[in-house]
Amino acid sequence: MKNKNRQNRKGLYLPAKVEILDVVDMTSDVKLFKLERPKSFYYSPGQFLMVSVWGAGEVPISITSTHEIRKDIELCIRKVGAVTSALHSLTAGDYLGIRGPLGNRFPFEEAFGKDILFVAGGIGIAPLRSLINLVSEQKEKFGKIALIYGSRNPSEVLFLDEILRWRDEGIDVYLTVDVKTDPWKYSTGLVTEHLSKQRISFKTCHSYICGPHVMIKAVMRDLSLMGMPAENIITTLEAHMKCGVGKCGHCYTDGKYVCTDGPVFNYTEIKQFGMSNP
Amino acid sequence: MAGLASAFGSGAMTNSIEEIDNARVLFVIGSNTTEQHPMIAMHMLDAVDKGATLIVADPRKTQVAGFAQIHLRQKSGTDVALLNGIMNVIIDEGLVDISFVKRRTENFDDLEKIVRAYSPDVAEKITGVPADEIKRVARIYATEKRSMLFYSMGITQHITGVDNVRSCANLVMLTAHIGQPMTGLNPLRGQNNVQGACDMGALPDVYSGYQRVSDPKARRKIGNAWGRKLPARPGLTMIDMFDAALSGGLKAMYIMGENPVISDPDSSHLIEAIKKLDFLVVQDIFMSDTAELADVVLPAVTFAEKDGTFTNTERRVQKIRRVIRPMFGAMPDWKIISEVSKKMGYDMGYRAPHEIMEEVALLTPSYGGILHHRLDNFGIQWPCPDTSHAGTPFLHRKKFAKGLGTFNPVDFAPPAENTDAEYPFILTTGRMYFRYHTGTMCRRTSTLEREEPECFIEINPKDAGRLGVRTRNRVRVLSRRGEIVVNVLVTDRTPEGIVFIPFHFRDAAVNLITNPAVDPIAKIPEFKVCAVRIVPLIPKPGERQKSLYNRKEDIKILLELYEEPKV
Amino acid sequence: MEKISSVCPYCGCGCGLYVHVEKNTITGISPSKHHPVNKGSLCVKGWNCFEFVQHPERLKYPLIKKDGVFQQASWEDTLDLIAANLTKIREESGPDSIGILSSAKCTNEENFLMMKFARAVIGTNNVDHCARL
Amino acid sequence: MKGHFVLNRAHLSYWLRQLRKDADLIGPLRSTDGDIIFSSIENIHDIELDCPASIPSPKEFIFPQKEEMFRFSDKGVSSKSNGERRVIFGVRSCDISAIALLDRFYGELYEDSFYMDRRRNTVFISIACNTPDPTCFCIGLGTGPFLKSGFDIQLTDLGNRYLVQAGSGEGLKIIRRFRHLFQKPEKTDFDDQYEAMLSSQSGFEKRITLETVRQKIITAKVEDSFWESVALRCFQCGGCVYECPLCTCFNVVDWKEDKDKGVRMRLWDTCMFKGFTKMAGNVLPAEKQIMRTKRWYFHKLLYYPEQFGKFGCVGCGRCTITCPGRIDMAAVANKLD
Repeated sequence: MKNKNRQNRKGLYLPAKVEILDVVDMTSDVKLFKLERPKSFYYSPGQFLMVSVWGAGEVPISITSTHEIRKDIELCIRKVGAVTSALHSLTAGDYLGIRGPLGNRFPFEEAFGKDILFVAGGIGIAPLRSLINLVSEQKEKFGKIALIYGSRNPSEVLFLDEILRWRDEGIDVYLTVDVKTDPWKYSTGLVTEHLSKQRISFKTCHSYICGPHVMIKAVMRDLSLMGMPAENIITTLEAHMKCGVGKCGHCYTDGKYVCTDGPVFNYTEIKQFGMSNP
Repeated sequence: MAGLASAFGSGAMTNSIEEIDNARVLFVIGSNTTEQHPMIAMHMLDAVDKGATLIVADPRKTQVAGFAQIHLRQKSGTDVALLNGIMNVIIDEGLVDISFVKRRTENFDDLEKIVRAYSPDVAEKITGVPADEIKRVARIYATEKRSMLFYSMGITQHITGVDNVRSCANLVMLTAHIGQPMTGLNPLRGQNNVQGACDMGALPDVYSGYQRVSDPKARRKIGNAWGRKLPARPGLTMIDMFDAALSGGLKAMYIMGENPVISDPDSSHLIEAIKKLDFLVVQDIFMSDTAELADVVLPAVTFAEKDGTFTNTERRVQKIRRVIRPMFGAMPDWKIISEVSKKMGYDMGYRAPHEIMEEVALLTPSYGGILHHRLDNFGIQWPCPDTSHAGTPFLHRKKFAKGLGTFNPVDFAPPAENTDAEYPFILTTGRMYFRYHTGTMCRRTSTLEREEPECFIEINPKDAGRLGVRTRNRVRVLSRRGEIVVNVLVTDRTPEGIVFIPFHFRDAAVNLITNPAVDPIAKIPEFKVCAVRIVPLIPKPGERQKSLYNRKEDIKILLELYEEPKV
Repeated sequence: MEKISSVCPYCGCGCGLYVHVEKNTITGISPSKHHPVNKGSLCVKGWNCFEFVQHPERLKYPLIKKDGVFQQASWEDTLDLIAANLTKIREESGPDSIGILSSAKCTNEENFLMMKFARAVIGTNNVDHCARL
Repeated sequence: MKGHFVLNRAHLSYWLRQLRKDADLIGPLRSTDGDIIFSSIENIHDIELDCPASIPSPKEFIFPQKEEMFRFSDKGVSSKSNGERRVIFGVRSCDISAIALLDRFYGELYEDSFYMDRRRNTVFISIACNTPDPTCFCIGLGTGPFLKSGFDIQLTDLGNRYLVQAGSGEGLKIIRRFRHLFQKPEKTDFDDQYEAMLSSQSGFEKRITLETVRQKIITAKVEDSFWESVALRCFQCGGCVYECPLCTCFNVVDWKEDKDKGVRMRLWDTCMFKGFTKMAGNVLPAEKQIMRTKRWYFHKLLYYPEQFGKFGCVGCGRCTITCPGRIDMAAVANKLD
């Protein structure tokens, strides 16, 4: 799963300046940024960018768009810290600094001919969307495709129109929320409660998971118990990062750098983490 | 410092930090040493590793208390009763150093009379510390020859601050743990140059070296040197100044390098006072909350842009050196004062800080031999009367500065504010390791800023249970003066009935609610005790709750749910 | 690259340290190994005490408030304004209507000057600092 | 032997003075307070030839505590090169071993341009340690006191003369430029060096083998209670990380000077603080000190060997000197050994 991307050697830490083409409000605290894509910028699902706002700092953001489908770059960003707050104050026509694409990608060639299960929680849908769109382009290469997507409440469901389109295109979609409000017609409860309802063959299926840390852990454990091979349970991790290229040490855990060895890991690798965490 | 001065005749750490390494007993009261004076705690830990006994008296379970063999968790504001209880045992069991008391001290009989009333059982009732523990501490402290006593803001920031310090001094004299190496009464000063500011006479009643303004001889000597007739009446303390400003008696202020709006108690009252001034000058390195209110703000420089000296808590006068040119258009503070003074018709005529130090040496007996060129090898500890003197590692060797040491017996008096049904918790305030004072410097330091970005209130798990709050919940903390909103941190560091808030944060400035009642002599506000009520804040519908999965308790439950079966 | 001996500006321990400087820029801090207080150690504040020194938010020039807004001013004008105002208030309301707050963060020399300024120049004993806090 | 020379002790200062002509010469001095500090050399005779390990480690010359990465403005970013030529004299063997490892860390996979710029313009002249300090334990790690390779230039003090070994092209270059100063070594020179090495090796007070510690950790024979006892004594000063010649972590900070203008800096950071791994929304993956303590030791003892085949410790003893809680690599190793 290693992607020894040796590009951009000279200006390892120098961001490229790109223009914001459009900003779309998704929820009260999530916005979708559409950026101009620089020349010779190729990325794969699962990779991320280091996004700079001058004076505020730099944060890692996973790419939510799909290279093969769009000419721009889409980033789905929730306002949580100083940098993302600064980001949210920008509008179309403003400039950002980006470095990347960084990190490895979701392995999906191994899933050819097999079933695929996507499990997303909250903003965790963003990195998966990149892969889901790519997979749904070539659905014929895979078996059954299912998506379970949990949100806190109906107003925080992201990409709902797109999700409904995926459903129309034949993906099994399960939407669930923690807190139900009218007129929500889908289910409630944690995503884990819906895993066993999937009519897929867990023994050979590949699953891609992204969401809050605890959700990831719980889903991985459950899928493993249901007989899914650990190598097929794949997630992408979030971590504090300053450099994105394996130098600053912030994302380092137990011999692995989330930025260069990940952010995409399978359950076998994840289980090795946590040696220093009692 | 007033308490120490009345007992010994001078107020400073009597002994040196280096001596701690070889002490046998370290009695730390009201000091979170590992966090506030880490390098002193390092010496304490070294001593403990060599077999010394560490006794910590602090309501909170601080890190240094974790290293202690004995941790006394007295109720906030009952230090006098605790110390009197200890002295009661010492007198009762005949552990008093009678020869020292006879030769070097006065007023022992009065002490004995008062302390008699504080049997360990009585002290237990007041302080909550078991009588047996009090006895044990008394015996250990008194019988060991090399016993050092340390205290800090936990002792002084009470309305009984001076009483507390006097009690400490009484204890030290009773057992003759003073005037020798590895003993003494050692106040740990909070800021880098508090000691120096006091030594230099930045106080309303004394000149440099604690020469009283009411003393005609000192006044004449210094007045002659300066060519001016000096006022005899002692001036106003800072808190009095703000009161005077509010009542209109004080028209103008010149504030150098301080941010009283954040650091002082009852800050709303203070802001009102400042707004009443006709003219306010603030001199600082960053725009501060106080500077925002000024008419004129002057850019001063940091420690790295000027020459000068600092005096640390063990009286060590050390040189700081100019490393870089003053940044931007800033000017060293000493130069600004000289310039203002010149404009007002008094030419001070200094060209460099070492020339000022020469004048200090000339006019200040205890700094008589302290000149810049002598300070190269880690400075000199005052008193240093002349240039042939190497400095004084510990004080009061043969006699106290004032001659005989005076016992100042004190009775226990409860804190100014008591808890009641409406305000059931005692709030105590303090510092945090990663923060410094009002944050002017550390907020511009990325590593420090990152650690604790938000203010919090420490609540004991049992109290938290009763209130129905958990870590990261938000609560309103109300006192009789105001209220702030902070995050909860549930921890057993803080005992039941007591809550703790650090004072560094401007967004949740705890000094909006603290009690401005001051010690009648030292004028130190009672930061350590104030009665508060805590009201959990329930998020309004639609307002974003913290993520479900971020809450520790939920995580625990979830993890238990998904625990892998053991094979 | 030079290393200049100095003292930590944070707490009362007074730890000895070296300030590293290169081309008028501070590049780092290191503890003094033989200093009797810190003996080669520093706390986190000491290790990081250089960062704020060259921070761009530092006050860069004197500011005079006009109609509630601070405006950049020259040293000369500012000092004149201070001297004029303090002199006027002293003459109108007496020296004790002026209060001086010195600083526990400034040097001994500066504290001495500030108390000299209060007592000899203004003529008041209203001088204090925040030792109590 | 190739790359080996002899330099008369009397000629050392002449050589250094020549080197100073086109480079900043940095070496160990004794400060007025009696500390050893590495600083630009004004007077060659001020150099302290026989000195204990410096505080901090010489990593500060190639990875400074604070460093400007680039300036930004509305026009974009601009970075200036940090390519000042430097000769750093008097570095110890352990530090040279550390720098060799840093070169791999910063050079492999993605090349850190700031580090490499400085590194390429720096020549280290190290002195093999004839007298180890009480806190040194390089001998058990093969990172000193005498090195066989990995240095630019290594001097061995043989009394009236130095045996000079060139270990890199850069090193050889600055010897060749002053060829008239250097003689060919005789057999006795090598004999004397060998003697000096034996005598140095017998001077170590600490004999620590990190391998046994590593084995113990891998086989889970180290209880968490042990790490808890270590963590309890941590004062959170970060000193062990700041002073470690192998710790590489940094923080990145933007300083806004004006609207749309400013500078991005990097500063040494330390994994000993909970904020180090803090994620968006104040989530703290390593909230407890024990996690951070284990993380540091495991990185150095388990994962460095996995990644580089070497321990993340060179036995310089700096953490021993600097830790106010007296917990350091040597103390931990001693307790586990």
